[in-house]
Order: sequence, then structure tokens, then C-alpha cells
Amino acid sequence: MAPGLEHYLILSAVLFSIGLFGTVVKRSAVLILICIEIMLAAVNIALVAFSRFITPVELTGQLFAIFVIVVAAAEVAIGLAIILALYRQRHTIDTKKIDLLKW
Amino acid sequence: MGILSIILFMPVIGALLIVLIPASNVRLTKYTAFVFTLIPLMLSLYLFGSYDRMSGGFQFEEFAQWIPAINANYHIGVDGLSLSLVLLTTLLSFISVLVSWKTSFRPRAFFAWLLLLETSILGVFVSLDLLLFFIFWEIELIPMYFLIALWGSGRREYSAIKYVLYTLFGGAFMLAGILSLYFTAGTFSVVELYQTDFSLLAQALPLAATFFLFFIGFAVKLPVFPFHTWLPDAHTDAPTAASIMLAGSLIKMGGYGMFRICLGLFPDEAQHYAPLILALAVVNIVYGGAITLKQTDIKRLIAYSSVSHMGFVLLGLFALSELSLLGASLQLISHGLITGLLFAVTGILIHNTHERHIKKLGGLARQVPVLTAIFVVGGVGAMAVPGTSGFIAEVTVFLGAFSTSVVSSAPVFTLISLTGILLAAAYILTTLLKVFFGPPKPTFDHVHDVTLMEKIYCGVLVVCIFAIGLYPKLIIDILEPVVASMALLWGG
Amino acid sequence: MGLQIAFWLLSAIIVGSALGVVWQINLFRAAILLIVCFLATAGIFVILSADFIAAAQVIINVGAVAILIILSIMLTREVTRGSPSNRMGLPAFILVGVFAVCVIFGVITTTWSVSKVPPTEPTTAALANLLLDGSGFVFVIQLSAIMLISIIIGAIVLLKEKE
Amino acid sequence: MSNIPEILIWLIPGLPLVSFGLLLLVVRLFRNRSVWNGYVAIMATAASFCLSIWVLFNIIKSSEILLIPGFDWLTLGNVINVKIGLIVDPLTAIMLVVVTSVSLLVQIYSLGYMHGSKSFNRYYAFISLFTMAMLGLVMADNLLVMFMCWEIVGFCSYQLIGFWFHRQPAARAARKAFFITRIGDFGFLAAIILIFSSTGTLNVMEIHSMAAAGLVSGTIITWATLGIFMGAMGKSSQFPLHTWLPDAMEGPTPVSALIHAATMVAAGVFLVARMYPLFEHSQTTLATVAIIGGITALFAGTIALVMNDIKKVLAYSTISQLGYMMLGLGLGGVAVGIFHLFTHAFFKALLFMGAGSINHSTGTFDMRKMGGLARLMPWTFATFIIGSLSLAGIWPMAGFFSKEEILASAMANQPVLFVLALATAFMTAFYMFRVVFMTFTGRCKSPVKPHESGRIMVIPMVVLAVLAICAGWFNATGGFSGLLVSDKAHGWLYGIFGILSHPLAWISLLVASGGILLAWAMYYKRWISPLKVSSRFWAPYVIFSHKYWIDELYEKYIGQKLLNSGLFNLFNRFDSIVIDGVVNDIANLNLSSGKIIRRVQSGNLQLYALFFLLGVAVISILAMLAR
Repeated sequence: MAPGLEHYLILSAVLFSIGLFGTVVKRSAVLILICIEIMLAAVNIALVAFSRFITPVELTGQLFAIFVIVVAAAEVAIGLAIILALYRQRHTIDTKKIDLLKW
Repeated sequence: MGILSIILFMPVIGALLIVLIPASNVRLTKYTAFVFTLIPLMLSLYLFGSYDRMSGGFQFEEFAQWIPAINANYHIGVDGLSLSLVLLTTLLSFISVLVSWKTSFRPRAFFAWLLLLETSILGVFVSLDLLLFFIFWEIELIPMYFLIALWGSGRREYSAIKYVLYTLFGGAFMLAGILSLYFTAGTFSVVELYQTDFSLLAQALPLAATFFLFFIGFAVKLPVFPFHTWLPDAHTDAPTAASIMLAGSLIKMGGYGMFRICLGLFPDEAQHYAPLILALAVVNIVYGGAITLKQTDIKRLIAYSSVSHMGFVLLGLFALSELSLLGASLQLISHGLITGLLFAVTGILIHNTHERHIKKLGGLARQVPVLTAIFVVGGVGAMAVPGTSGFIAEVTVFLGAFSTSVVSSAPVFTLISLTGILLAAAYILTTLLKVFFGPPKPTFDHVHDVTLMEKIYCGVLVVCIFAIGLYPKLIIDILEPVVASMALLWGG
Repeated sequence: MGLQIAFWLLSAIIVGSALGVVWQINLFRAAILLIVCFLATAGIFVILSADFIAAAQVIINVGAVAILIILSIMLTREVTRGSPSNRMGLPAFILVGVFAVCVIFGVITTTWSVSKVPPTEPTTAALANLLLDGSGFVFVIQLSAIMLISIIIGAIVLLKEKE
Repeated sequence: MSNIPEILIWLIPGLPLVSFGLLLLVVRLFRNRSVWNGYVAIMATAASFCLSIWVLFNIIKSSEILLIPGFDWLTLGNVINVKIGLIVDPLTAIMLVVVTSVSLLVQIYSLGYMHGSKSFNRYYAFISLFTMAMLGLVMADNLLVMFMCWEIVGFCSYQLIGFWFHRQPAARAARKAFFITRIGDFGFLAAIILIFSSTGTLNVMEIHSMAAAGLVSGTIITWATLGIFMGAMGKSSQFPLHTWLPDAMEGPTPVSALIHAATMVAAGVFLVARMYPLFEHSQTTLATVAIIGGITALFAGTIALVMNDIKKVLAYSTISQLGYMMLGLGLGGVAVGIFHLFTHAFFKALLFMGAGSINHSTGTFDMRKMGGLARLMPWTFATFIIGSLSLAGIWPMAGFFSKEEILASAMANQPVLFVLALATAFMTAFYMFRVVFMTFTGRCKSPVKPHESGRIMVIPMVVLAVLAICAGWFNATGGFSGLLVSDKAHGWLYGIFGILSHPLAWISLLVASGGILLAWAMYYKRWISPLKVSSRFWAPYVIFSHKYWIDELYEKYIGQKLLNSGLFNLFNRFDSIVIDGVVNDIANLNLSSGKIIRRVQSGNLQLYALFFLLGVAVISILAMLAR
């Protein structure tokens, strides 16, 4: 049988969880950014799947996905800029060592 | 916009103007502060003269709607007691400006805060609406915090934060009390509350509880044992002007509040719990006086003497007789003048000698004779030597509290409190002995005596102290209607 | 049937490469795997008859984002340090697992009102109409533009060498 | 009496007040003419003195009491009404004369004694203020006003004892004097509030009439009079509040003569006399007065025996004589006590002036460093002898008559106290002549050559010497007593010579002469070595010369150990450790709990993400379960 909505959603959920796990456990800031990108991709899969199966004509889900892609690109740009600035100043992007924002 | 409003808001307008003055123009800043404290002083003198002593009651009332939804109004007015305290506050504010004339560290901000402080204290004395009263009560914290924390000495941040926390602690209780009254009677107006019989209404909280909510709020300010430890710290570490305002008029807010609210609105509760509170008063007087004797910092010594002297206010208030109430009111004013003078002269002393430790001072009488004379005047006032206002106030408290027929245990407490006068003599005489008398020390050979301006403002206070002490009628006849009508609550 | 094979194949690639990203010690390889993941996702979009999104995915994510990431990896010399994990692996794994199970449970137990209407194809013109014909998305487009501009400026400001 | 215009009576205390004002505000501008200060004060006092004499003669003539209602001062509705009014009765009139005359003479004397002092202004200003307050005290018709004047004289005394404030002992003595008299004032003030609360008035006359009408309960009268007497004990330096007076000798000697011999210390006696109609209603209090007086008289006399400082001897003698007056008041009544006050004021002021004169030329008060001054300072010697004879109670000096009255009333009422008084009389004669012989006879041990003081100092002494002889004759025909008490109890005093017909007179003369003879034998002829006596009777000698260790008891044990480092220290510790400590502990509790809790806020973003994830997981489980 052809893959249904559930398949896509489960795929999306699994992909999202993997990204989430990576985001929490990885110490490299760049990798965290990569994992966030994976999560966004997962969201996109879900949005497009909803669009395909529930509102195949209106395309609203796809529209949202476009915006997600835009935001993701922007986020990567600014995130990487911050990482580079940070690296320049502290010569590391290890999140364990970037913990000044406390008490 | 009546005169009272002008008096009330003049200083804050001055503060706003000062903020607009360029920082480099220190002279203009000072003169602005000078003018904007002088005008309220003149106006309040005028009000003091024109208050109708025959009819008494609240006069110069002003009313405007403020928050109609909760029936809170801009309602101000004065009776004899609050008018006297307004006059005291405007006088001390004016003197504080003169005292701070030499301030060099951020003078703009200093004078602006000082002026704001004046408005907030005045607001407490003139408000006839409890919400307004509360707002002024709490606003006062802000300028005082900055005055202590920025221009203070010693552990100033600690003292400032301690002061703020203590007062907020008391203020929280008071707010609860205000709300309880509001939900009982549906109004914030003091005048309306005076005419309300709470026993006929469904009470939001038991009346005794409300009474104590207010009492704690005011007790922190007065201060009453065991809420007094903010006072020595704050007074000691504050700059001279702030010490004068604190001791001279700020802690009077506590006594005034007790008079106006604790006694005026809860006569039965006040009578019922009077023995307990009188015991606290005695503790204040004796314990405070005893601790004063142990102080080694001259400013701290004067600060602790306030604890003892405020005990007399509490004694007079809660003995609940006409004479004792008069005595308490007189003590509020007299202590403002005397302690104001003492802090002013101590400020000069510390400024000129760069020394505040009593043991390191000594033999100054020869080097600074005028300063010594002024300190002696303040000292005799504090130990209630006749001729000074302190004597009138304390003796009236004693006579009134001992002869009261409302509180049966008052005579015993009064007799114990008499030792307060002995303790006062002990600490003042010892201070005079250690600081001013004895062989002169060469270290202080080149210490300057008081300047002309210092002579003038100290002179003003000295004159006031002796004027009240020698001719108490000056102030008694304006207080008489207030205390007489208050005493009627307990049958005269 | 072909669709089914394609879906499973792509799913396997996506999950595998994503796991690889998380698992991978070498940062550079992780970035390469991210590209693989993106490409497979684009494939999924094709299966879902979202041609425009698929194209955008390839152009933007693969073409721009991934390259940007690789560039920054090189700039920060992170490659040498590898990609260590912190000590929260186990709790994170449990919590993520719980989350995933819950979501999958939710997905399975929900009855989706799947539409039988065939999807619009090709989508490019339809999307363009939808975005620009004044049905409410024009403003969002403008906002995105402003956002992108400010991001560019922000990135420049952040990375400008201090004099 | 009504022929005296009221304004003139107001002027009696008013003039010194004006003088004070002038000295404080106007004359100090003429710094280079400091002697003007003295002239202004002396003129004012002289005018007051003339007015007082006039008042006294009018009173004697008409013997009526003049009440001047005065003006409202402290009034509150009908609750309290304190008026500043004046009483002019015989008691007042006598006190007025005593105060103004001694004050006048002392001020004249001071022109010489204080010559060259830089602070003439301050000196005369406070003397004027003192004179005014003292006059106000004796004239006031109101307890509160009396109390005010009472405190102001205390304050002036404080200022004048500490006149040389740069000397540590003087400054300490001033504080001690003010503080210890304040302990007495505590009782006085308590009595005032007690009287006010039970009578509702503070007017002396009204209180007396209420007491006479039996409107005040006996217990209250007893407590009130005891309180008043406590005030009197403080001011009049009665045991156990006597310790300040000997120390007060650190002040300038004219001040000692005026304040600490003639007037202020006698104010306590006056106060008891003024309130006597109240005291009469309480036998307890009268007995207390008499007993305290008797004990003080003997006790201070014993200390005076061994002092080597001439002013200290005089000071203890003053305490002893004040005790005598109290004894007289307690046993005999107003006339007896006040009569001794009257005579004592003159001869004791004289003796102090003599001591001052000696000090002025020798520069010391230590008698061991004096000797042989009789030839060098004849006027001082002569007047000092007169004063000593008067104090010792030798006929026909003033002291003899007044002492006689006290002894007589003691004999009539209380044999024990009579013996006490007689012993005191013996000691008085002994120690005074010990002073005389040690100072004026023998070899001159002074390093500087002593010389007679100037005329300005001698003249007041001569005047006082005349008074020290004659003041007693005033009562020779009972005139003095008759003035004060209408029905005279002691009818047997009939004249200067008539008194000698009574055996008691001979007893007291014998005792006094015995004292003088013993002193003569020990200190002039040296038949009995004082050293041997002191080593034979070493126990009393040590006790006396250490003043019964009362100063040590008060200052070291009660003041320092019990209160200052004991109780007050405890309070202070309690305040900073418990009261403030609790507050700080609460604050610290917040801080330290914050320190622990803030560890969660590690700054590691991923940890926050983990917490976020935890939240998400919990919510998703809840959402799952909700299905």
C-alpha cells in the first residue's frame, strides 16, 4: 500500500527526536545548529505531508514550509555569525565553556 | 490648586527643574533647591498662622477624583498635628538643603532626591485618603534609598537596603490593613472612616487584626522595639541631610500614623491593647537608652537616642489621655527639632574633624567653641532640661500618662519610663565629656569652627527649640483641638 | 508500489543520515551527512508532490545552508576537536524517547480526515498566486524580506572586525 | 504688703535674667572690655538685692503673703493649667535676701578672683542665669515651674563646675554633679506627676490647701513627699546622693561659695520647707528626713576630719551642715531648718571665700603645703576665724543660735539623733580648727610668698564676716521663727544673752570648745601627734579617708560593673546579636538558599534545554493519558 499520512508523520517525529537529542547532547555549537536544521526539516516533512493529505488543494502547509525554510536559512546565518564572533573572542565553541550567563 | 497642594508639589517641581539644569551648573542647582524648599516653608508658616484654632478639625481641604472605580480620591487637608508636622518637615528640608550646600558628589541628583523626599513626607502628613497616604508612604523609600546608598558612608548599601526592606515589611502590613478597612467600609477616606462605626459592618478582618496590621506598619517606622535596628544603621550611614530628614521628620510618620489611624479609627482596640504597647514603649525608652550609652560612634549614639525618645511618643499616645496625647504630639515636633539640630551639628563635627569615633575625639570645646555651644544646646534638649522643647514634651507625656484614667496600668509604666531621663542625662553628659571637654588634643588644633551659614541654620533650630520650650502655647493651641477631639473617644 | 519503495528508501536514508549526524565524531562528515539528509528530504517532498518545496529545499538548504555550515566549520577549526557529547546523553535519550513514543502514539491513535482529492500539480504557480494575490500572505512576505535584510546586517555587524 | 507694685517683684528674678541676656547677646561683642560683663551682672544683682531687702522689710511689717497669679504658660483645656506666678511669703523673702546678697558678694569677689580669665563672659552669664533661676525657684508658686528652675540651677552648676572644662577632673566632676542630682530629680519629678494625678493641680498653695482639707490620701502624701525629699537629697547632697558635692569643688572657688555652699545646695532644704505643709501630713517622711539628715551630718563630719584639701573639708562640712538643716526640718519644723540655712549661707560662703583667697595667693588647696598664713594674710585670717567660730557654734556667732535651735528640737524629740547631732557639733569644731591651725599657724611651707588678696576680694569677706556674726541675732527675740511660723514652738529663745540661761547652750558650747581645744592640742601645740592618732585608730582613719568607699561603690561597682559592662552591655549585645542578628540571619538564609538553588542556573544552555525537554515529555505523557 502507498505510504499514508501516518508514515510521514512518524518519519517526521523520528527525525525530529533525533535532532532534538542531538541538540541537547552535542557540545559543538555548530553541530547543535545542524541538529536544529534537522528538526526544521522534520517539521517541513510534517507540514508538507499535512498539506498533501488533508488540504491537497489549498497548499497552506507548503506555504508554511516555505516560510520555515526562510526562517531556517536566516537562523543559520545569524547563528553562524554568532558562533564565529564567539569563536573569535573565546577561541572555543564548546557549550560547556560558554556558560557565563548565570547567577 | 490650593496652598496645600502647592506646598506639597513645589519640591517635586523643583526636583524636575533640577534634572533639567545642566550638570555643570552646580550653583543654579543649589539655588533652585534653596528656592523650592524656601517657598513651601514660607507657605506652611502662613498656613500655620492662618489655621483657625477655634474651630479645629481638618482645614485647607482639597478634593479631586482620582480613581473613581475604587473610590480613591486626591483628598488632602491638615489639622493641628499634621500642620505642625508639615511645618517641621518644610523647615527641616530647607535646613537640609543648607546643610548639603557643600555637596560635591553629583549634586544635581542629590538635591533632586532630597526634594522628592520632601514631597513624599509632606504627602504622608497631608493625605486624607488612605490609598494616597500609602502611596506617599512608599514613594519616600526611593529617594531615601538613593540618598543613603550613594551619598552615605560606612556600610551604606547594607544600611540602605536594610532600611528599604524593613519599611517595605511594615508597609505590606499596612497595605493589608488599608485593604481590610476598604473592604469593610468601602472607602479610603479618613474623614469618612472617622464617622464609621465598624462594629455595625461586616468586617473583612477582625478589627483587632486590622489594628495590629496598621500598628506594625507604623511601629517599624517609629521605630518600636523589636523593629528598631534599621534606624541606627540608616541614620549612621546616611549623609547629614538625610539623617536630619530621617530623624527629624521621617520617623514622625510612624507616630503620626499611629495617632491618626491606630488611635483615631480603633479606639477600643487601642484601649484594650494599650498595656502591651505601653510595655513596648517602656522597653524602647529604657532599653534604647541603655544601648545608647554603649555606642562609640557619635552619629550612632544620637541615632539610638532617637529610639529612646520615640518611646516617649509611644507612651504618650497609648496612655490615651488628652494630656498624654498632647505630650506625644509635642515630643514628635520637639524631637524633630532637637535631633535635627544634633545631627546637623554632628555632621559639621564629622566633616571638620574627619573623625566620628567618640574615643578618638576629645577636648574640642577650646578649639571649636561655637560648635560646642550648639551641641550643648542640642544635648540639653535631648536630656529634657527646662527651657527646651524637650522638657515640655516629656514632662507633658509623664503628667498625662501618669494621670490617665483610660489605661489603668499606665502609671506603673510611666514611673519606669522616668529612668529614661536619667539615661538620657547619662549618655548626653558622657558624650559632652568625652568629645568636647577634657584636655584639648593637638590633632584637632586646626579644626574649623562653624561657618556663618552653619551658625544661621543651627541658630534657627536653637531658636525654635527654646521658643517652644519657653512659650509652649505657640504650638499647644494648634494641637489642642486635635488632642481634645481625640481624647473624646475615650470619654475625654 | 514504486512510491512505497521510494518512501521507505528515502526514510531509511533520512533517519540513517540523521543518526549519523548525531553519532558522527568527525564534524566535517556530519555536515556532509546533513547534506544527504536534506537531499533525501527533498526526495520525500517530491513523493508528496510538493515540487516547489523540493526545489527550494535543494537550493536553499543544500546549496546555501549546508555550505555555510561547512564553511564555518572550517573557519572555526572545529574539525580538529571532533564532536564530543556532554554527560546528558542518557537522560536526554530517555526523555526524547518518551517524547517520540508519545508523538507516535498520538499520530497513530488520531483518526486523520484524509482528503481523497488529488493534489494540485504543479504547485509553483499556485503557490505564487497564494503568496502574492493579496490573500493575506503579502504582508508576511514583506516581513520576511525585512527579516532577511536585518539578518544580513546583523551578521555583518557581528562579524565586523573591531578596529 | 499691697504697697509693693507687682512689677518690682517680677524684677527681682527678671533683672538677672536681663543681665544674662545682655551678657549672652550684647556685651560679648566688647571682647576687650571683659570686665563689663562683671559690672552688668553685679548691677543687676545689686538691684535685685535692694528690692529683696525692701520686700523683706515689707513682709516683716505686714506679715502677709503676697500671691501674684502671673500668666498662663502651659494650659490645655481644663486638663492642666500651669501658670507662672509668684509667691512672696516670709520664707521666700528670707531666701531672696540670702540668694541676692551672697550672689552679689560672690560676684564682686569674683572680679578679683577671676581676674585675667578669658571667659569672663561665660562666667558671669551663667552666674546671672543661676541667680535668676535660684530666685525663680524660691518665688515660684507652681511645682512645675519650681522644677524648671531647679533643673536650670542644676545646669548652671554643671556649667560652672566645668568652667575649666579643659581640665579632666573638672569636666568629670561637672558630669557627676549633674547626673547625681538628676537621680534625685527623678524622685522629684515622680512626686510632681503623682501629685498632679491625684490633685489635678500643680499650684503649691492649692496643693497645700487640698492636703489640709484632707482631700489627698495619706499614702499618696507619703510617697509624694518622699519623692520630693529624694529631689532635695540630690540637690542638698544628702547621703547617699552626696558624692557629687566634694567633686564639685573642681569649679572656681567663688562658684563653690555661691552654688555649692550657700544657695543651690540649700535649695533642697528650701524645697522641703516650701512643701512642709504637705510633709506635716506624713510622719514617715518627717522621720525619714530627720534620720537621713542626722546620718548625713555625722557621716560627712567624719570624712571632713581627715581630708587634707581645704575645699574638700569645707565641702564635707557643707554636706554635714545640710544634714543638720534636714534634721532640723524633720524634727523642729520650717523655722529651725531655714534659720540654719540662713546663717550657714553667710559663714560658709565666707569660709569658701577665705579658702579662695588663700588659694589665690598660694596657688594650692592642700593644707599640708600651707601654714603660717596668719601674719601674711591678716584679713583673710580674721574673717576665716570668724567663719570657723560661727560654724563651730560659739556664742555669740550666728551659727551658735541656729545650731542651738536644732539641738533643742532634737533633744525634745529624739534623744538618739540628739547625741548624733552633738557628736557632729564636736567634730565640726574640731575639723574647722584643724583647718585654721594647719593653714594659718606654724611655719609657712608655701613655695611662693603668699600675700593678702586685693581689696575687691577682702571687702565681700568682711561684709560676710559681719553677717556671720550678726545673722543669728535676727532670731534673738524670736523674730525669725515668728516670721515663718505664727505659733512659735520654742518659746525659750529670748535674746542673745537669755539663751545662755539654758543648760543646753552650755552643753553645746562645751562640746564645741572641746573640739577646738583638741584641734589646738593636736595641730597647734602638737601635744598629740596626728600621725599617732591615725595609726592608733587606723581602721576609722582608713574608712574616713576613703570616704567609706562610696565613690568606688557607685562608680566602679554599680556604674561600671553592674550597669555599664553588665546590664547595658547585655542589652547592647542582645540588640546586635539577637534582634539585629535575627534580621540578618533571615537575610542570610535567603542568600544561602539562593546560593544552593542557583546552581540549577548553570549557564549551560543545553541543561536548560534538557529541563525544557523534561517539561515537554511530561506534557506529552499527560496529553497521551488524556486520550
